[in-house]
Amino acid sequence: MKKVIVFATLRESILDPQGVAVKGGLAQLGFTGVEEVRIGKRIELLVTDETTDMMVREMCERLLVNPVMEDYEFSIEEVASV
Amino acid sequence: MKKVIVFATLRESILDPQGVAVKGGLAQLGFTGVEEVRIGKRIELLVTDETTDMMVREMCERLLVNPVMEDYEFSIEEVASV
Amino acid sequence: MKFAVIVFPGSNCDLDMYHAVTDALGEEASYVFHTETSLDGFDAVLLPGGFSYGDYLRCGAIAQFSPIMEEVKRFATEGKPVLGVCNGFQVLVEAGLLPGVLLRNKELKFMCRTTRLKVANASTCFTSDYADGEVIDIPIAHGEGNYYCDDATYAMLKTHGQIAFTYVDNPNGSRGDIAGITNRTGNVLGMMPHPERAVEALLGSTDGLRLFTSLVKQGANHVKTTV
Amino acid sequence: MLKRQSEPTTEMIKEQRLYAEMGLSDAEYGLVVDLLGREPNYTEIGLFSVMWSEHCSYKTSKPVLRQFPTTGPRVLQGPGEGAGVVDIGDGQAVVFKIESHNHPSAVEPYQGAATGVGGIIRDIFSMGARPVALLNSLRFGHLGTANVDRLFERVVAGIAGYGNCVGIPTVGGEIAFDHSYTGNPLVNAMCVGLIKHEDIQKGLAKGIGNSVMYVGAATGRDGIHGATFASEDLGEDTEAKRPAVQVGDPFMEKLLIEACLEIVGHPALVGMQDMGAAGLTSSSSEMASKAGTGIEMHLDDVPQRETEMTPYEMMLSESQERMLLVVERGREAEIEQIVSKWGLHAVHIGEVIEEKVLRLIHHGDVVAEVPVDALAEEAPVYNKPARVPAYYEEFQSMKEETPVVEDTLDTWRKLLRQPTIASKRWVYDQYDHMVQTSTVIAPGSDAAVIRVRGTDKALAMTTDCNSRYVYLDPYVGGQIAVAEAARNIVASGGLPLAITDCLNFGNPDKPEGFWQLKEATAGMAEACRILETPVISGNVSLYNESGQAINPTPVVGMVGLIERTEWITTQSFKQAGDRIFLLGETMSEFGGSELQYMLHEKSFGKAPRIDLSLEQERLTNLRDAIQSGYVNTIHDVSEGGIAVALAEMTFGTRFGLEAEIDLPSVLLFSETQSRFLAAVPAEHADAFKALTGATEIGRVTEEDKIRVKTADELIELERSVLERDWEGAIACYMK
Ligand SMILES: Nc1ncnc2c1ncn2[C@@H]1O[C@H](COP(=O)(O)OP(=O)(O)O)[C@@H](O)[C@H]1O
Ligand SMILES: [Mg+2]
Repeated sequence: MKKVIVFATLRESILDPQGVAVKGGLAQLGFTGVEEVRIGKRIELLVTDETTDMMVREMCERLLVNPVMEDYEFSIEEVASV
Repeated sequence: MKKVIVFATLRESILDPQGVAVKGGLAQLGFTGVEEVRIGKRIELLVTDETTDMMVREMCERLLVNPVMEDYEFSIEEVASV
Repeated sequence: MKFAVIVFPGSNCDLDMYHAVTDALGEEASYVFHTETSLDGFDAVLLPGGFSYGDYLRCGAIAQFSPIMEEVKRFATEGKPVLGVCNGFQVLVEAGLLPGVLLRNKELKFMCRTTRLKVANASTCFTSDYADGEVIDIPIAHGEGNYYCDDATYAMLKTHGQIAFTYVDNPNGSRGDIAGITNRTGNVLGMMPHPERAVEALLGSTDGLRLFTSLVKQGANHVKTTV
Repeated sequence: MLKRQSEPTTEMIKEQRLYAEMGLSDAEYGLVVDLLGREPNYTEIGLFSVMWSEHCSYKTSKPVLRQFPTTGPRVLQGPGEGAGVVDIGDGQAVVFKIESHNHPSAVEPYQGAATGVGGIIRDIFSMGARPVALLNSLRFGHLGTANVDRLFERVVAGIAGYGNCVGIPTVGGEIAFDHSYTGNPLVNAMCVGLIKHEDIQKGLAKGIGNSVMYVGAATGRDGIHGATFASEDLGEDTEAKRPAVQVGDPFMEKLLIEACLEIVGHPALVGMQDMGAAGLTSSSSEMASKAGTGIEMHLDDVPQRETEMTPYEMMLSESQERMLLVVERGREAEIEQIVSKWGLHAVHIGEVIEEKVLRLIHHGDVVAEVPVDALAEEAPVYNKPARVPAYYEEFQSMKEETPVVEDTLDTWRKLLRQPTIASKRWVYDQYDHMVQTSTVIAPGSDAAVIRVRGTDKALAMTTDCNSRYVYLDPYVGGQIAVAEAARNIVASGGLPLAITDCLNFGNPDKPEGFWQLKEATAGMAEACRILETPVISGNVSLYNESGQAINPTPVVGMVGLIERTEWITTQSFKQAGDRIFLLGETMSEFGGSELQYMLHEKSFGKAPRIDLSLEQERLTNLRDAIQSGYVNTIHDVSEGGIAVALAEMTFGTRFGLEAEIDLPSVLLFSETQSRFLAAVPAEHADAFKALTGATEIGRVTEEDKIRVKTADELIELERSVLERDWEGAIACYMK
């Protein structure tokens, strides 16, 4: 088994209303030292050993990530079979 | 400046319908080697240097994460001031 | 009886709550803005539906820190009635006034339709004008109304009669078909369905009105016993 | 920090024809030079390129739009402002408009649709009106292919995501599927608002010295050149030219609505306009141009989301959820006080000036100075050549051909499963159609109905356009689009008041394309005159081609007034024993029909005929019948003919029907126009017949059976079977 972790984050120029709202929420709680908040996704996949980097890349580009708005990166690590 | 990255993931005991749907979507695309998908949040914060680990923990527990449904971890790294 | 309708930034059923109370029920209501800090003079508090703070991060998560929420908590501890509908329910859960959490609907879609609810406990101050087991028509409109709690909490809800309403045809995957729960003392009710949308025949159902009349009766009794 | 390239110089713009990349022709560039009396710099040519895009200037469509009747006794505001306004009595008025977001939705369906909804809402509340309802008109290719399914799913989710969050009920619309939309879906959003006459706002920058204020979201680099992008074909190089996707923030919009509506009526407010296409540029230059003034703007004060934005970027950004206000000098604090209650700020970014120019100041320099009329009024207008397409000649010469239907029952069931005809519940279940607790008729009947709180009145609203008819015969198809909308309003108990329209067409630079536009609008104009529904607002979306041109699709949004809630009528049966009537004769008309498309996967032949005076007479009679209390149910006959309409009248009820229709079975599917079905209590049957001239064809029964005897056969089946076919079809594709 392999564990793949994909991070999808909004591209720079793209507005992140969630992040703005969270920043406001934190400020309301007194955390005024927060300059910026951006919210992205963390997608964890448990895949069979045959799964290659190429395949993960394809999964990202075809389904997991919205290429028009998001950038992504991923990591793969071996895990002991369950 | 410091960059804080918080990962909030749904607790193991909670079914993740979105993960199930994504798994189904991947299977439909022919990626049948995906055993499980879990979707979580990646929250990136840019904070002032005064922000301590304790403060980040508090942000998580009071707002960023709902402990009834989520687990979390975070990392902090120094970044060059802009 | 005087109702407070709390307005958070992003609330959008505040007007519906207000009119349900004033037009259909014939009682008094005032909007109370989230920045206010007092609920003096009110007999009941209504937390309306909507998307407080856009429901960004998690539904109801940011609204729980509004100044008015401290006062709502105090009001609740005094045993006075607090009703949270839809987003209001989500806020109550995030604020810890009710147990559990509301997850995304199991079909992952927003749903707006009239659902059939069973009155699971007709002895609360919100349900006394219904009969136990009665089935009523109340609309839902939510994307995250899938009620979840752990086993211990669920057992506790059942033991103490805290489950007020259940769905007849569970639309969202809620544990135990739960549509609405109260706190242990029964004076805080949170529910995903919108009783305030079912108070006029012209709009299709009046089954929600009795939730409000129950409160008014209870209020009258309360006044009688405390005077 | 990314080092940004310095801007092209005035010479480079000219020599390298950089204006061409922005969508301006050589002649247009020449005209700009003439108007300025010099060569424009980069920012200035940018201003012209967006303001002179089709989307903002209507340079191609202006001549055809002139055909529309735009006035009437009830019209308080016609085209020209954010939205049109129609009097509904008691000092109240209804405000409405429709707008397209086709190109953005093709690129990013969720955000494209969401921001389309956001934009049209701003058009309504910038008039001072409270938005009370949303509708949408959607077109896609065939379901069952991955890309179309994704577009459909994401567009619906985007509409839901935005509308549900801002708390405006999405109460109606239409969706059709045809392969002409495969690469170019249509997403049109309509918003309806209510207003008191005295609150009507205009986007005017009046009063020299008054403050220009900015309220709402900060400006980012998103959507730069969106207006130009919307005015081009979705070609292969679209990818490269694509502006940063605009993300909608419905929460910000909700705050803006509340803040702006609280300002309406405040004596310090002079004018208000939303920043729509071409953002700061269009709002500022239009407000000044309309008022005969100018504006000087200090770009350093514009709230910015990103660092180091250039004047060009700020002026062309199409960031969402922004409004421009003109406020009486010295009273800015009063406005700020209201706005800040909602967590927003009113930021002073400029002043109204006497000189009729838009002057932009950045880092202490004047970076652009352009006459406002040149931007807003003096775009060139083109009378494009029109040519009758060969296909039209061919279709006109075809003989009317009646399709061969072997198995009526099977055809009936199949038709009900066609996604264009099937239940749209899968869609509107995702829309909060009840919020604001005024929705009397939710999606699922001919028109949606919203009551006007505090009165006994209600508003009926619908969007309609059968683009297959428009393709076959633009003139007739244009007439039918208006007539069908009127039918849906009348069938719901309303008096048609006015229309808004969204002209979705292909490339008008092709003479055949322009001919479609010209003919369709001529037909619509004629129908509007006869049916007494002036055009009060609208939108044009041209260049909808990716590979192939879409069917010409002039969507009509219509609003009607129901003076008394007791007149509200729906399409479903109410009680057994009611007599069923058919109003209007049925001919063999299958050109552009759903049956033809189902059998051949294409449309050909002649469009159905329409006689508008006959239409108007029937509409008037039906209204009389409703107001006399004669009818329980009315439904107009549209796609799929009598068969589909009859079945729909039983859906969602526990009733069945028995009917005897003296026609060959196949004509049950004919789409002859101006027909209605009605269910009338037995005691009113004679009166109804006398008033309308309708033919009694059967009665409503208590059984789960639909029994129809035609000239050929007795067709008998269970209603619940038909209903399952119809109800499940779209959900089945979307599993
Ligand atoms: N995109 C949509 N959004 C909301 N409601 C819709 C949409 N599409 C269709 N509906 C609703 O479904 C019902 C049937 O639509 P349609 O078949 O177009 O009706 P008609 O033929 O009478 O114009 C109508 O009530 C309509 O408002
Ligand atoms: Mg109809």
